[in-house]
Amino acid sequence: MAFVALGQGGAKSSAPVKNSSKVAFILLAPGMIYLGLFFLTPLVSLVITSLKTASMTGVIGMYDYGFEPGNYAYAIEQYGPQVIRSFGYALTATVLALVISYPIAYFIGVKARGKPVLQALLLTLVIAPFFISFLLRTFAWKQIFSNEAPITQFLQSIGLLPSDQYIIGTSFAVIFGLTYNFIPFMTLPIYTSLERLDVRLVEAGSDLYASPAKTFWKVTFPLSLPGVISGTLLTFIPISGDYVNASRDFLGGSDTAMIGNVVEANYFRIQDYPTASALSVMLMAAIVILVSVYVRRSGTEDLL
Amino acid sequence: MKRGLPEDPMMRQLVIMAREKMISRRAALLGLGGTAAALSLASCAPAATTLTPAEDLSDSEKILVWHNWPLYMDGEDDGSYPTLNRFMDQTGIKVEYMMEIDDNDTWYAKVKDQLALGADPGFDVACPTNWLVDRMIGLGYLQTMDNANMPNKVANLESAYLGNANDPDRVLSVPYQGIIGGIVYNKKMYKEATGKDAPTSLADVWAPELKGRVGLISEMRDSLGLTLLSQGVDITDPNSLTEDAFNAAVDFIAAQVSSGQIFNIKGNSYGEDLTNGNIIAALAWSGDTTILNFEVGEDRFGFVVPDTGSTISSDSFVIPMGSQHKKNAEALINYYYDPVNAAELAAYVNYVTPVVGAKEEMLKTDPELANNPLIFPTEELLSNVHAFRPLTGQEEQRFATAWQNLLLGA
Amino acid sequence: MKFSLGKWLLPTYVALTFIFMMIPIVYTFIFSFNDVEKSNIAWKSFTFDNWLNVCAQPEVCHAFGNSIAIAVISTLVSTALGTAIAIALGRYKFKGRSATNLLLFLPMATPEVVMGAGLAAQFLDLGVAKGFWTIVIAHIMFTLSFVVVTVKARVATLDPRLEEAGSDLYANASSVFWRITFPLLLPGIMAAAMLSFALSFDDFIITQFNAGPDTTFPKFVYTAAARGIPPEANVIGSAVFIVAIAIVLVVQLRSSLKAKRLAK
Amino acid sequence: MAEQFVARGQDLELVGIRKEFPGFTAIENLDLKIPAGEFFALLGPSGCGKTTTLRIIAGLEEPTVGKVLIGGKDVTDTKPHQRPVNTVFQSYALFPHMSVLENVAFGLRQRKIEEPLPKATKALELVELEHLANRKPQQLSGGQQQRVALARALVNRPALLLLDEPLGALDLKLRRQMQVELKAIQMEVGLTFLHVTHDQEEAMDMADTVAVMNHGQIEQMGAPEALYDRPKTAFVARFLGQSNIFVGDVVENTEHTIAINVNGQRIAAPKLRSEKHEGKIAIGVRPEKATFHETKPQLGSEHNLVGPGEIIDIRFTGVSNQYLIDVPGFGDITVFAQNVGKSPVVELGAQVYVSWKVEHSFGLSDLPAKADNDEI
Repeated sequence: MAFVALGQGGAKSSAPVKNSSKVAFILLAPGMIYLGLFFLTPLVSLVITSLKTASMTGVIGMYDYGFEPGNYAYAIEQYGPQVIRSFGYALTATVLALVISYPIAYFIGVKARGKPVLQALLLTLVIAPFFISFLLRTFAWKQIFSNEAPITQFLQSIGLLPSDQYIIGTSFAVIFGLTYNFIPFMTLPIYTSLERLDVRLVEAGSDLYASPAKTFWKVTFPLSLPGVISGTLLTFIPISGDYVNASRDFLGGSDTAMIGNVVEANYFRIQDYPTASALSVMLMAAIVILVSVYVRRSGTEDLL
Repeated sequence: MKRGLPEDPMMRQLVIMAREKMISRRAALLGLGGTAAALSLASCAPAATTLTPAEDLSDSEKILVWHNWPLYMDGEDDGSYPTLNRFMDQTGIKVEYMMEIDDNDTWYAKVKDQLALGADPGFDVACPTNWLVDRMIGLGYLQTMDNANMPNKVANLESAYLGNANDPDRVLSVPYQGIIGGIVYNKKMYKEATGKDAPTSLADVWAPELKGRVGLISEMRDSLGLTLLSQGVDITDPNSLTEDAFNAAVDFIAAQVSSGQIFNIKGNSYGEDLTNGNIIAALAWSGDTTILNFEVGEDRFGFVVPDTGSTISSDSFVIPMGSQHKKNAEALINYYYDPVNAAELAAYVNYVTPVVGAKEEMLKTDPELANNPLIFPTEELLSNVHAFRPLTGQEEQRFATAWQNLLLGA
Repeated sequence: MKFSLGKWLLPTYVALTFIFMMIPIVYTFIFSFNDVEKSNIAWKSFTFDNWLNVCAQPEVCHAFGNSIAIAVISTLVSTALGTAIAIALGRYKFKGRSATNLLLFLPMATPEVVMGAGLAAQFLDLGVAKGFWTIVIAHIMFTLSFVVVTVKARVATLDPRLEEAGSDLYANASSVFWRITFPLLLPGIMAAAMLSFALSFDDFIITQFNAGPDTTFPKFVYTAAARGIPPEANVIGSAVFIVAIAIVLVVQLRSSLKAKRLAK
Repeated sequence: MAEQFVARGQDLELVGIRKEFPGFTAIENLDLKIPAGEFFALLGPSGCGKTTTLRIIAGLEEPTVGKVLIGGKDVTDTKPHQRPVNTVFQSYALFPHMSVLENVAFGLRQRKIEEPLPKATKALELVELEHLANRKPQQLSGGQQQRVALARALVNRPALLLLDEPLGALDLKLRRQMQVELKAIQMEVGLTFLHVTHDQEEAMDMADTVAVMNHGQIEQMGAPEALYDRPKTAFVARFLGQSNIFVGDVVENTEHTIAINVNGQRIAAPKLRSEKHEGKIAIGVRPEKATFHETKPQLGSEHNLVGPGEIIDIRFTGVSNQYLIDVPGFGDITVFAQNVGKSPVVELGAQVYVSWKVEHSFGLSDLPAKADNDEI
């Protein structure tokens, strides 16, 4: 989550920590109670809702408290393909974002070092997309890739795209949108860890290994790993729950729906709250498992 | 599973009533509200909480918030709203006109909490589609209007809309526009692709020449209704429109999607796909055709009722329990039941007007439009137009789920 | 990366990627000058009208105003709550530290759709009608952790001796906080507030689940996407972008120039 | 609160202070009294508890047990800002967001004292920094920052000024200069100074009284000269300057003299300068008090003599030469010889005898621990 600490460095002072549980409690209590009430309890509500049964009244959108694990079975059976697709899209987009972002982060963090003005400008460019609505950007891509747009026409005319096929509505378009939207989330944490990288280590590395490629893989990349981990999590997690890019009104089509779209449809269109909740609970569980495995394997415990 | 008459005596009675209503085609297809409302009311009665109308502040607060569909108000394209502005000038009531309803389900999802609590849901009057109106009536979310404040409505409401079992005086919901579902197509591109002038049946839409160039409106009752009709199902009849028939139609559409015949299934944005050429034909709504033509500035699109029949539904004014401006809303409804205003509105939105005398008014200003069967349907056209039968709560849940799962793809 | 050491390859790549990143932004900006009435799809002709009469589409302005109000309120609250937590984490030893860290990390590791649906499920259970304040509640919830992380980084660089020096120099606890701790944390707190504002302003998914009938700018865009986004939305999007970029550039350049001066 | 502030130093008294941290005890049992107006140094190695003591006095830490009295008043339960005490921190702890002048005026403003800025300017004049009043602390050199920190504390005229190794970050030359200035300022303003340091020269140079602290306890306290001349423990003997220490059983206990047997040789100390008179004891001598002889000298009982041993190391330090002599059975003995022109006096590897006057010996109360030996 390092990207938010942008430009503040990560210098850990060896500050003696005050030992006053009382003051700490006063400082922590409001925020933690807030999170308890509006983050933790909702997760419990989600689990409770996911086990509700259809109301005896038969009114759409009404459910009774109960214990119906069948909701989970139904969700898996009915929406298995969308779940798999979500993780597939998320994985692809994360890898693409990593490949695209790393050189940028490297350039800003290492090559542009000592040129604070250039660095500041480039960083501003990286975060610039954050400042224009994510939906407007995605919609812009939709227009750029629309069937009558020059890009589609061009691709069709050179035969790269069959004349009866289009870009919008395909998996390509959705993954493209997801990758584009989350590149800054990948670039910033990698930049932060590369920025702290001691260039002398790289120099020492090239002294010892001679080949720049080897130096990169043996020295630079391992040292930037915390940023890579942070970045991949920051990218993968929101992508796996996104439903804007895959929406039919944006870049998606008939067979691009992701978990988010399923939850949205179940929640807003058919008011099947138990199924929507069961899917959310499963998504949350999958993410928690993934994150903990990932973090344990790569040994970065301090995510904050 | 073939569905016979329900076991429950009350339900049985209601179904019999509903069938009796179908004796007059016209009455049945337009008098949608009552029977459906009765059915859903019966099925959900235990859950309905007793809500009371909010205090009416209309005398002191001359304001009104109106949730409506896009492309549903004259002058909308340039924000001038001539009829609405005239209403504001005449009555001094400031109307905040919001195009909030893009889809019945998503709009309902937004406002249902407030509706259930009888709190202010952010609007004083809205025009959802009849099946959703039925649900809202059944749940007791709506205020009863006062006919005394709506003399125009009493005088000019098309008689076909009267006589509902649950709302005989149409005081819980008042029709705004009727909607016919059919095939919208791009005249030039259709001709180029198929060599024919216009599609005549749904089979034409599924023709290989249109592969990947077909759109579908995401409104279940229209898209599936048209499909069911093309498969010989009587969508007004519970014995014909069974769950099996419904699922077969869903499977049929799913096959069209997976074969790539259907480009996309969307809400109102199908219009965009038509204007930018993504699709050539769509199963969609009559009124949009004229508006799309206006938007592109030429007579590019046409609308046909398929030979197997079209669907029809209506959108109605409703006032939620939480509204504090009922009288203002009634004034608005009364205003739009003035044939002059109704004609002016119909000339723009091109849907089926429920106001008697509007056609006569329009003959004075725009005879060509007045003879447009999509606005003032002929008996002949109406004989081939069908209303989707009312669904019970459980049915609605299952049908809607099947339809949504189709939309979500495999 | 082997090739990146080539003198021109990496800079060229970076430049091209930045151009790529800017495409939809430039597109949105250009189409804010499109002379169309409703669906801003194809280019028609150039006009300044959309910029001059942004509120010609009252829904756009209304949604924008709502978004600003929600972002301001939720930023104020989450920055206050988050700063307190960051100080506690950075300064005090207490039991349950790791549980606290976990509870703060989880919202960042939770997909928005889960948080949105969860909170919505809770409001549903409690029978709370959704609207402006439920959006605010949701936004405070999901921005809080980001504030904590940002301010905590600043707290870590703050020498606790400065606060001790303050209390040694006769400042009581509140004076120490307002005269020393707060001004020194201010850059971090400002960064956190900006981040929180941006996250809140641009949030769509959590908002959609908890908005009820109220609308925000992203929600408006999402809904409008179904029928064509009016050019006024492009105007607001572009204007926000320009203002935000200007602020960030000034802040970034100032701090990097300062760093340069001090390094000398 | 205001009446606590006097323009004159006050007594400080620590009674039975004990401070425990999770896992270890920083201060065992500390009693200490510093009279008003004194320049008092607390000397000890890092980790001995001296900084904790200072923080307890300042109110930045609470003692687990014990009382802090300032001017006879119990301030144990008062907050730091309520105590008439100011600290010059090791890292200076200048507020980076305030100008130098505002830093100095901070305490005055907090106490709502009139005309804070003129008073602060005066304080800056005292440390000769008034020309830098509008700078930010980061723009100052280390020595200048230290003087600002001093001015910031002094301007409040505290009853007690605490100095936490304030010179530690300075280079040698600057440190010497600051030592002189500090001492001069202390004489001028007449406040009570408590100076914490691990630098024995600094402590001896500046303080009226030095307390040597080890393992959370004060081992010995007194005037610098007395402490140096007659250390009472092995730790003090070795921490404050260098010492040669010999351990043996007491073999002679007369009216004036105590003598021990070390490896067959007699080493004596005056009885008045010995802490213990029987059993196994340690006797030490300062290296500069000892001399060496290339041939075995004929000396009386007023001298101690060991040897012969081999010179294994010679270090030239300018004013003197340090010789390390390995005497079998005695370990290494250090001898300083004044550099009087002929240098070195003897060559490496030469066999020499070491002697010193018995009156220069001192008898310790304890035996040197292994660790203490290693420190030398």
